[in-house]
Amino acid sequence: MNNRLLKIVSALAFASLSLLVNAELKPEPIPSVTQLPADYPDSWIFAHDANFHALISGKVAIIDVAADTNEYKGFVDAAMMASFVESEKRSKLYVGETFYSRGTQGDKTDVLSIYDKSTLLKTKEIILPKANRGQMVSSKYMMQLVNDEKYLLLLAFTPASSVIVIDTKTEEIISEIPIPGCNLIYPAGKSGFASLCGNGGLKSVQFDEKGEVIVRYDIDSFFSVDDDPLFDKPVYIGSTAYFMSYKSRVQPIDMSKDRPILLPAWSLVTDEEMKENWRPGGWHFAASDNKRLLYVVMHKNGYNGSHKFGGEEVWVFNTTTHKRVKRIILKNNAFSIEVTKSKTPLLVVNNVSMTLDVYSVDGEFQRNITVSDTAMPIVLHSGK
Amino acid sequence: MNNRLLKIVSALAFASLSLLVNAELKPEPIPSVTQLPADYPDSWIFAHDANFHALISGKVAIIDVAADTNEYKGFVDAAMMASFVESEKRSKLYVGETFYSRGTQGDKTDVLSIYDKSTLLKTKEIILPKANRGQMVSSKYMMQLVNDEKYLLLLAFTPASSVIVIDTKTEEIISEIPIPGCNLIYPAGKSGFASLCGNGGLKSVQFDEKGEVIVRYDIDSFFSVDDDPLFDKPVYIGSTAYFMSYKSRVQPIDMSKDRPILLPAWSLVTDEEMKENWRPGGWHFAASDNKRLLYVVMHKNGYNGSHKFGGEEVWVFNTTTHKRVKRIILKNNAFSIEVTKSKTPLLVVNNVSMTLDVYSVDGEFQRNITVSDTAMPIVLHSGK
Amino acid sequence: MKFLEKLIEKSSRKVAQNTSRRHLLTQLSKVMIGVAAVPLLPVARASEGPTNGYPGVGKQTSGLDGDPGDPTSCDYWRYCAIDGFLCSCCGGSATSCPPGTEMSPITWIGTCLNPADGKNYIISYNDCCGKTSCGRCLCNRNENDKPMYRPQANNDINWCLGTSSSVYTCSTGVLLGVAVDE
Amino acid sequence: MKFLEKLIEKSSRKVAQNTSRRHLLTQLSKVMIGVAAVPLLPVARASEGPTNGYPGVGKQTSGLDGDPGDPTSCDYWRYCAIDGFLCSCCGGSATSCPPGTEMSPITWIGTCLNPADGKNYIISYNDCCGKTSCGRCLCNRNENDKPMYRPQANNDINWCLGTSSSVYTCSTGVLLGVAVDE
Repeated sequence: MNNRLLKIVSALAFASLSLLVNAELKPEPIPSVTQLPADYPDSWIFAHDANFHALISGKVAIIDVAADTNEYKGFVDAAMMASFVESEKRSKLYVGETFYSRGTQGDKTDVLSIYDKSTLLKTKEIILPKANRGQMVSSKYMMQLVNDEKYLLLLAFTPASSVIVIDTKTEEIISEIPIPGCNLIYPAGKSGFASLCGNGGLKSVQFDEKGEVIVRYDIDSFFSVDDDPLFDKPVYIGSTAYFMSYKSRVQPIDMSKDRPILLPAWSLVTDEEMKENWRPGGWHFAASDNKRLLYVVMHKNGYNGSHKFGGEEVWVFNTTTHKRVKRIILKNNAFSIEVTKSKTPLLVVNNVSMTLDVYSVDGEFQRNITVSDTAMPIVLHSGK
Repeated sequence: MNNRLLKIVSALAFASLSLLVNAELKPEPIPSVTQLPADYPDSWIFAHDANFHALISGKVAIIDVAADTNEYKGFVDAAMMASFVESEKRSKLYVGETFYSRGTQGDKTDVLSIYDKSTLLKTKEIILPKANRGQMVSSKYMMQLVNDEKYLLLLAFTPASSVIVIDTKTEEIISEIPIPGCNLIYPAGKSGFASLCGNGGLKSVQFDEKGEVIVRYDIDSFFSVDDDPLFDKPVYIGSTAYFMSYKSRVQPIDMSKDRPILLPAWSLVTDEEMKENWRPGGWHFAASDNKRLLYVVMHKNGYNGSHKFGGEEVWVFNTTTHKRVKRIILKNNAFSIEVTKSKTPLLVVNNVSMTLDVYSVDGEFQRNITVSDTAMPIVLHSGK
Repeated sequence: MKFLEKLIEKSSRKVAQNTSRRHLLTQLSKVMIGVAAVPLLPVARASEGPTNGYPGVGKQTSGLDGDPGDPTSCDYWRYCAIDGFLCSCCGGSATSCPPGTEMSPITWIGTCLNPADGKNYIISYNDCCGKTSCGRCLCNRNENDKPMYRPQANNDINWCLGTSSSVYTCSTGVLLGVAVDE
Repeated sequence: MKFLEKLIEKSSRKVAQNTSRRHLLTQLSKVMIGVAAVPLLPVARASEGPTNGYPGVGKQTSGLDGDPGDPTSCDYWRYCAIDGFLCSCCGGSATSCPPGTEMSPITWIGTCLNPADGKNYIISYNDCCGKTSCGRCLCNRNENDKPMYRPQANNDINWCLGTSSSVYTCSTGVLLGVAVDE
């Protein structure tokens, strides 16, 4: 029976039922709570609303950016400049957050909250005994899973910086690794991470099952923080981290081995574009797709201080040839972007009005999604 | 020396200093925190931002509605559908609020937070042992000071309703008075209160120094909740509470004695206005000034369900003659209003865009004040 | 929940966005402007035509025969006395809470006319509780809403009572049956 | 504090409010509309002229000779690397915290040019802490702002460190002295 026929038949059935028993809508069950699949479809993303207007009440919303209906799947709370990462392997969501016993005052409790992806219920919380979780404008590199999700690394900042190592199986803290003079967490090697340092250098460590450092490398200054700093938000393509500078340099770093390897630098801009001061910028202003392409939000007429204002175009680069392969002129200026890992990847733009514009990767506008009326969804995480 | 001359002289002094020592701006002290006077000027009001977009992060802002500069004086937090009242006598601010140990989850703590008006620092909190504070869209009648501010009365609702009595001198809870079938707190008599009841009646009690009920009156149903309910937000002029109904009746109740006395009802509208369905409405949609005038937000074409949408005009009534003496056509529709107790009273309108429009009581627009970019300042309290 | 509230509608907000944006783009070179939140408090909704939901929110249907309209629109017939964020926009539905929240067991009741069959139905506006405000599709309608002294017919009370957390997230409109007094 | 952020400006927002309001009032009978928050994220502020502060916020002066501009405007010279709500709009001033908050003892440092005397001054962007976000005059400028791996020159870090609460309320710009390297 085709669909149309089915509709007619059921309409007739309904009509006759109506005649017979004066059909009414049926009472509905209370309570009723929706659940999600344990494995999320690959068009779902996580939109982290940092909520500057009420920092103690941030959230991470789960959104199907490919959907025209039921696009909003749910959310978890994420308080006070929280950090967030999804676990694919354990079907969990991790939120690093901070609470006070009286909202904004009283006793402080820093926790890693762990949620089940299907129920979005908290299954466990790990209290950070030193209450030293780093609070920054939310960044992906404040919290990372490494070694096939065996360890969760969480940034501490007091302003002394360190990395807290949590075993994802036992859900216990196993160590804390100081990273003096350096900051943020870039996965590196089999079981370790690298951090960028204030002198323009890089530190990297590998740790063992007790979270103790077994390998350490310090790479001397390789860029000028004063003249042309690397943004602290690289894009990983495979195990290569593509760092970009304020003035459009690309510094790829091979993070596959214990010792990070600086790969040859290249530029996002031609000489002419350089003269027009085309520059990258925004918050999480760059992303990659499943074809190893690099997507970067660019703005014209850049200047000292323009690096966090977003941009009017997304440029797409082949990371092997270093050629720009696409230039997407946006409907609304971008602040942060992400590309889904789906078969038909979608480019998701957190625009400067703080709603989401969804495009095909060829730049064709698909739809706009509001995360909430006052949301500031400045970090977008594609599903894994 | 007149002002102008002074300015010229100091400008010259500065210029010569500049020539001599290459004058520079001087280093400024750290830390520095502003304080407020213990007695607030009478043009200051309290704007309660219920913050529906993040209920756990509401606030009460202190605003000088007569000022064109430095109009925002500070704020206190007010979490989760808080209640608020100012104490003139003790120079304190009281906030009834609710916290969870993990923001939105965990252990619940209901408190009365007490702030010093000068420092806006919390001087004490009283924990409500039953954690039964009523949570409603914030209303002035969830918390009141009575008996010359000797007692603070705080509404509990579970949904069983009761009134918690707190001694403002000892800052301790002394009793809890059940008000079954009734709700809200309307000061009545020397040391008591009245509540409206679901049957259209009124209950009133007087209590002693132990908070024990010594006088109780139950007034039978005197209006139809189904056909034309009284709004639960009357305006007090002296000790008379002016209740208004959805369909524009005014029911004054003399609350000066132990036993509330129903005074003759009258109407806000003429027969013609009634036909046009002019009705009162909004949230705290009515106020009074120091001339015993009653200000009411009115809307045309009212209907079943229009009573909380605010209105396009404010009508001002002489409460003795029952005549309308002014009709103020607003720049922006009003949701809530207040009139300052200052010598030159000002009409403050929380407009439907959720910013404050300030008018003279003759309806001349003075200024617009933003409470915050996302604020919903739905309750305005004039200073006492 | 049921705080009195602002209505945000797709059609009108879109107008606002487009208007202000275009206007400003011509006025302020290089300055991008967007309208993050355009609250609406209709004084008299009666005179309006049907609305089209909220901007940036996909339309839905309940999937039930005889249940017309869009559960993500404030004009959906079941919402005649609702006050709060619509759970249908928040990961739940008109009758179900978003994942990770808890549905309040007690609540207030409205009576709404289903335009499909002309019957009045009893609607239970159960709140969903335990996460922060959803923030999408804030909707307030007050048909037969009574003041707080008649709680069971009032939408200003936080009905996250009897739940493990009293923090309000969003509101549903669950059908209990046909109203008998009609 | 120093989250990257949106700039809201009086002039532009006023335009937006008036435009959208007028437009809508003619389009949607009986529906009032207002613009509660119009965020701005300028892509290139350099090309703009002077701004005029935020809508619904009164202008101020610092009262100091040789300290030009409006401390409630994002364009005030001291704010060249600020990120957050301006304490001058929140009950404090450009150099003082609002009542009931606590000024962070450590923070990040910027260097800003005073147009009155042509000197570069060292500005300390001390955060005020212990109450919720002020929510007025959100301002972000990033002159010489460096990434988070150089914290002392970064405005994305919550500098409510060493205070009894780490909850961020608003930001000041306190003058420490003339920059020597100019």
